[in-house]
Amino acid sequence: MTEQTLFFIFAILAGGGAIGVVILQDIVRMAFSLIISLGSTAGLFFLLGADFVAATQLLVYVGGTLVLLIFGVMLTASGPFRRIKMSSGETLLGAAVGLLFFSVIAFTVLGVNWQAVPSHREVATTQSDQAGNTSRAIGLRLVGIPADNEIGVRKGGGSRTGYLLPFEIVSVHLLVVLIGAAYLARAKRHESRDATEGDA
Amino acid sequence: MIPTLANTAANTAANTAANTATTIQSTLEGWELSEGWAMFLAAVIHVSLVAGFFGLPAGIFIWAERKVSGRIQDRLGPTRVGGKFGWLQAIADGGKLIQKEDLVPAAADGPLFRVAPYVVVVSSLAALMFLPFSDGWIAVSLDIGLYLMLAVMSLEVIGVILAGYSSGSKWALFGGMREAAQMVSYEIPMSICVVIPIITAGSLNLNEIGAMQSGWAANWILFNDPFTFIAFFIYFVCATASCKRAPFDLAEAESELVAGFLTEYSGFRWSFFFLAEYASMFAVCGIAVLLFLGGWHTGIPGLDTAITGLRDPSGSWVFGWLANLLGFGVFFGKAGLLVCVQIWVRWTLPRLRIDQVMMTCLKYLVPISCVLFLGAVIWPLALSFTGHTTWGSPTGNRAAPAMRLESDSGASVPSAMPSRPLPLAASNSNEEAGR
Amino acid sequence: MEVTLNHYLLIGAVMFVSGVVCMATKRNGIAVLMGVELVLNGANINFVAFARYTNLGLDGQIVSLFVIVLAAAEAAVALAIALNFYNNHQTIDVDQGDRLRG
Amino acid sequence: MDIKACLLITAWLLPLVGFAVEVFGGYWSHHAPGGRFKSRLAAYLSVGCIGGGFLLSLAALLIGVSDFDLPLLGTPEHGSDHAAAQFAVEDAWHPAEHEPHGGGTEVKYVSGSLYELARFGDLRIAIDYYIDSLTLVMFTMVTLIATCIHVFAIGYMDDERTEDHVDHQVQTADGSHLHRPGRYYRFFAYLSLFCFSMLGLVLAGNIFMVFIFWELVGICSYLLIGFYVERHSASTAANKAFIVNRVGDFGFIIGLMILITSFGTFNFRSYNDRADLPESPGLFQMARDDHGQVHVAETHDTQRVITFARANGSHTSIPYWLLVTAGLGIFAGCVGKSAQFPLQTWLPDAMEGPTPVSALVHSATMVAAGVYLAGRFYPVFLPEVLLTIAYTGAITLFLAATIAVVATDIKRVLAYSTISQLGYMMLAIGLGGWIAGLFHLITHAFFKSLMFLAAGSVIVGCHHEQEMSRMGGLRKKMPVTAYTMLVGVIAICGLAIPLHWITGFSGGWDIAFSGYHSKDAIIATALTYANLNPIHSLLFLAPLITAGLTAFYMFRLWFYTFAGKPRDKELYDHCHESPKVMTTPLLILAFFAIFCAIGGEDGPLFNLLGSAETHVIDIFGSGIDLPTHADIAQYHGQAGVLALLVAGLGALLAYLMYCRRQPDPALIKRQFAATHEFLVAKWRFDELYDAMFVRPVHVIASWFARFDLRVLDGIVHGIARTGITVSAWDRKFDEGVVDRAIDWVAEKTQDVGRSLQAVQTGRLRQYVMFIALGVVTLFVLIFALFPLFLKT
Repeated sequence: MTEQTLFFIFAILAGGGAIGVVILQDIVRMAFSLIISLGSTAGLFFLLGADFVAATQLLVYVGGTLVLLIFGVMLTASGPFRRIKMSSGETLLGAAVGLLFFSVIAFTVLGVNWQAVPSHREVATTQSDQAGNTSRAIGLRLVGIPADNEIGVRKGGGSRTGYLLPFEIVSVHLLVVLIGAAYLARAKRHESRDATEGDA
Repeated sequence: MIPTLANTAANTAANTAANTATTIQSTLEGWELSEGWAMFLAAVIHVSLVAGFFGLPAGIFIWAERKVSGRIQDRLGPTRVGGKFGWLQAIADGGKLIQKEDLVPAAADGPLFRVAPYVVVVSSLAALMFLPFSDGWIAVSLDIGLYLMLAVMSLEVIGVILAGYSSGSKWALFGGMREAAQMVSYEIPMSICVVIPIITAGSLNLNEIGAMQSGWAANWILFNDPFTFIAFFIYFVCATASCKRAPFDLAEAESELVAGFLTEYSGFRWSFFFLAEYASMFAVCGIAVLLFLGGWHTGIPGLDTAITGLRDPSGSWVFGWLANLLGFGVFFGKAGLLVCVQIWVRWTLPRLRIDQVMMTCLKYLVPISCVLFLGAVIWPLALSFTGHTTWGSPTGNRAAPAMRLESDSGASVPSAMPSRPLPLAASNSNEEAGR
Repeated sequence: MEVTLNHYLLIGAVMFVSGVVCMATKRNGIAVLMGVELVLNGANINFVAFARYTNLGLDGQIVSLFVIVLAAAEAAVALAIALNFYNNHQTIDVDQGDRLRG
Repeated sequence: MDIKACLLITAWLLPLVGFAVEVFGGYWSHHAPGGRFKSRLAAYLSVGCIGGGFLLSLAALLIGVSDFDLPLLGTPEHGSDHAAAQFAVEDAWHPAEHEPHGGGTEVKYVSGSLYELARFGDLRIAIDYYIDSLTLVMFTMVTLIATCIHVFAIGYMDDERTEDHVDHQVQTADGSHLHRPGRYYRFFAYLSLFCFSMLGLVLAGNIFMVFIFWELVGICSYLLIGFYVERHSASTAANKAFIVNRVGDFGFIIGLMILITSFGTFNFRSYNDRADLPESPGLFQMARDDHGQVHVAETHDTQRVITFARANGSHTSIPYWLLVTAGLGIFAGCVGKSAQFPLQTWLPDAMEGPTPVSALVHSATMVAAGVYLAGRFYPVFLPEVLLTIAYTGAITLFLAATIAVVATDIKRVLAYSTISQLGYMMLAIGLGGWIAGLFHLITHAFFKSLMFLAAGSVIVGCHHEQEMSRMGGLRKKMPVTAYTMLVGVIAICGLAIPLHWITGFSGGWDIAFSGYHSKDAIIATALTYANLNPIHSLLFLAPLITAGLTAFYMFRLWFYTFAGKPRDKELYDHCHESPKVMTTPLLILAFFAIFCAIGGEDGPLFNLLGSAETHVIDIFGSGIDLPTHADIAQYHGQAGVLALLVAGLGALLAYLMYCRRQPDPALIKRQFAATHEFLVAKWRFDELYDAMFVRPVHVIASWFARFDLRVLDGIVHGIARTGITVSAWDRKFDEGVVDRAIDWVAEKTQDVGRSLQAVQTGRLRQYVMFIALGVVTLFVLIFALFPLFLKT
């Protein structure tokens, strides 16, 4: 009962926020709508027992990425560019395509019999897993030690190497992005002057 | 496996973590309420308790700020309201602000302008949900409590930015932009500094970390190694900056931006921002106390033992509550001291320029915190080469409790799984076991 | 009514499609960026839902973590590009950036 | 590793270090403090290296004396034996030397390997060392003399220490003298390399290494003789020295190859300083057994063979004539290096190098190398070879002495005297007087380097005037040079006051310089040999007569230069004594020229060398009897008297002719004009070789040149022209076919691109829309239409 209630609250907020992003014309309101959507997504993650992912979603996505995004909005959306109108034909076309696309995905989702797939909830064995305390398990999974239910399920199958290499690649990638973004965004407007002050 | 008293306390606390709630909920269920209603009522109780903790410190610190600033400026500060020392000044302020007209400027983006204070207040209120005020006194106990707390606190900035942007004023806009840049930058060294005691403790659970630092004050993580010691100060600087406190209060710099993002706000909405500011001051100082300063422990083993001795399960639950209340007193005292330091700093140091603020972060704090992080990782390894596992002999238990991964088939837990994340913690517990 | 996998997948689909439509209709560069974020989040919901309701296990959560981190990186770079675009064109309207058209 | 080996290897490598530093770092000595003049650092470095080498060698020598238990002085009994031998010639003067014919003595040596370069099957190419008392003595001698010469060169080459050196002997096209940067450091680098090569040759433990350093010595002499490369005479002389040496080295290589193929090893003797290497017998041990016996056998086809045991114990054989050939080949190398007849022509021309180089080449290194090698390979030489060596030596010594009589260039006189003395050494080795030959090598090295340095001092003093006819009376101007030179002259002539002979005082030593003892030993050997083999008595007469000639021309040189009145007043006035840095080496060398052979055949030097002697027994049926030590002792006194008399006569004649002018040399010159001219023309050897070899080579070369120009060049040009023609056709094909095909493809690609460019609107949103539509379309196709097709 509680779960359903919470799910519907978060689902409506997430879906409504997403649709709000599409419908709203004011860029800052779109951003706020996006915040609602993504924040509610974090709530959905909590419901799904993925507390670490949810916290990361809040910390990185909502607290970091979206702040950055709004920051970008503030830097660029001064005056006349705050609203960029679309022609109504475009709106109609977009709506049509969107509906078409959604119907395709929905058709696929509903067309598959998911009951045939063994559920995590049915095979989950550890208490912490059930309670949604997955941080340690995720950490162990990253280094390749299976600490969750999959011991019983995927015996002998699948890789047991963990995600250390992807982890390292991502960290290097982040460094590259850091340098690259700083380079791209450095002040170039006044080429005559020394471009020293950074934007972000 | 975990024989000492302190550790048992930590264990029970962490185990029942979610479980302060479970207690209330089960109590309610004992009153023959249905499960859903019990949960709902428990949630309501929690929220109102947290709201109490949200409002109480804020009120006290607002008063404290006035008094401290008055004394620093050779004034008396409030003296009339509520007795000799102006005890009720905060309530008087609140009453005044509620009575004011709710103004929305014509140029402002109405809905966003209205919603912005709530975002700020909700995020700082929600942050307190993950803060243990005493052993086990925590609304939501999670293994990733600290992480989630930082995540929620980082949402506060969105409200500030929205407020600045939607006001339709250039002062507010500048304030909001400064806030955004400052927040995004200072989160980095702050997070790294927070990770350093986590490395030492081997847990993200704030309750566990707090419970680990029992024993003498030398056992506080602050004194664990030189890196944590420095990390505390770096963290405190970053925390001050993230609360927009002077000398980092560029977002509301009165001398430059009128009042920054607060320019167009008045009345109750304005007071919300201040409520949130003082609450988040308390929150960051609470984190500092839990991570570095021994949480609710006094730092004197005998005193702590006496307090925890009240928890004897055979005794009345009243004693348990009393123990927690005493713990809360200690915790609040430490956090309050830190808040007072922030106030003291505010009224004695001049404001920095925005470029100086950014430079302080990116050129000094980030590299220093990275070096500290590295050092904190290497420290136990270096110590293990010398044959010692800790510096000196700690009198408490800083070990993380073992992984609680009960499995139906006991054999399925791989033996390679480390029961302790750090050699420091592991041998420490052996030492404890030997006593 | 039991909350099933389908519910989560449909929410994910809503977010995904919203993102695509947002990318396809918005002329503001930053709005396009928001669309990308929506698309990624829709995918993320699917990952985590599959992790819960199928035997994907923790792998699903880990993949979604990677997605979040990479999305942050992508946002940083894309924002830098958008700012550069704004600096060069004095507008954020992506339709103005057609200098390389055939 | 043996301590001696360590010391000697260090002493050997030190000059290489000096060379490397100077070659790679010498350029920067230009910029040394002092400005106009370059630093003397290079010289000090070289002197330090070779001086250090000398100290190490000396230490090794002393250690070797105690290690090998060498007799430095004759024992008291030995001394009395010697005295007795003078009167009772029937007795042996050295009882221990009786044994070799019977029991044989073990050769005391240290041999080991330093570094293995390569291994081909059983054949091992390595840097080996072989140390016996000969090596030790040679090392000490070479390093000592080289040190003196280095020090002398500091003074002699001082005028090279400038950026603007004027060579007065070279005329440039515009008639002025040549100006060039000084080559001070280069000179010392070459000297160091020279010393390194010579020491390596002496230290070598296998013939491969000998050959390498042999050639290195050759190239160093080439570099140093041609040091004044701008002078035509110098560069020609360097070429000549090098090419003439090649002739000898050709024989050397042949000998080397025969030895390798027959014996299968490079080593002299088995290693005894390397436990980890198998102890396989070396060349010398195979060629002769422990008793010095060569085993000659007859095969069924009546071919004479020499049998020996190989490393694995199996007995094998080598044809007799082949070993003779090998010996002759190696001796050919020695002939080239030591300037023996008929390859003696390069040595006088080599005087074109700076005088210190001449001193080094003529005393301690280059020419000594040939004699040393002949001595080293003594066990391999069969009687026929030894006879060849003896005759070659005899011819050379006489020939060179006659030319020296008429030479007027001070350095050339010394050069011919060197050739002559080398002939003495070769003669001694060929006659079986191994110790006598090497004894003379050592003593000669000292007094000849002394004389060359003295001559160098004279040349510097007279401002690079070398013609004796313009000198005279220089004794007063440069006394140190004059009297040290006189010491050398007396030493080479073999003049002495034979005390015991005059007074009959037994046991006393003669008052004599080193040359007396060594030459005495050679002539005694020759006399003995002539008595044993009367058919070869020429081999005694030639050295005896030449002893007189030697005394004559050496004193002629001294009287010409230092005595009498100055012939050229201006030269005399400007003449001066050399600085201390040049006279000090003279004094040191004079000391050694006097005392190095002290005690004669009882003295330490002779004994030291004697302990390295390989005992050789004449082969039955060869028709030659090699003299034994006992035989020689029998004729020793007789030979000494003869030699001293002849030398005294020569000296007296020189005094009469060049001091008293009675008879007047000019008169004699006029009377024997034809002979004089023949001698001045050096027996017309240069003309002979020119006619025999050089001109035919030129003619044949011109034929080949014509062939090259006409035929080979024609073929090459024809190929080139064909190539050009083919290329022209190819170009037409490329332009007409290939290029047009490529152009066509490019045009079409451009057309297609132009027609497709409309699709590229540059509108981001349109692209996204396309993607979305595309996905939907694909989906519809796959899930809606595709099943329909499947059904139909």
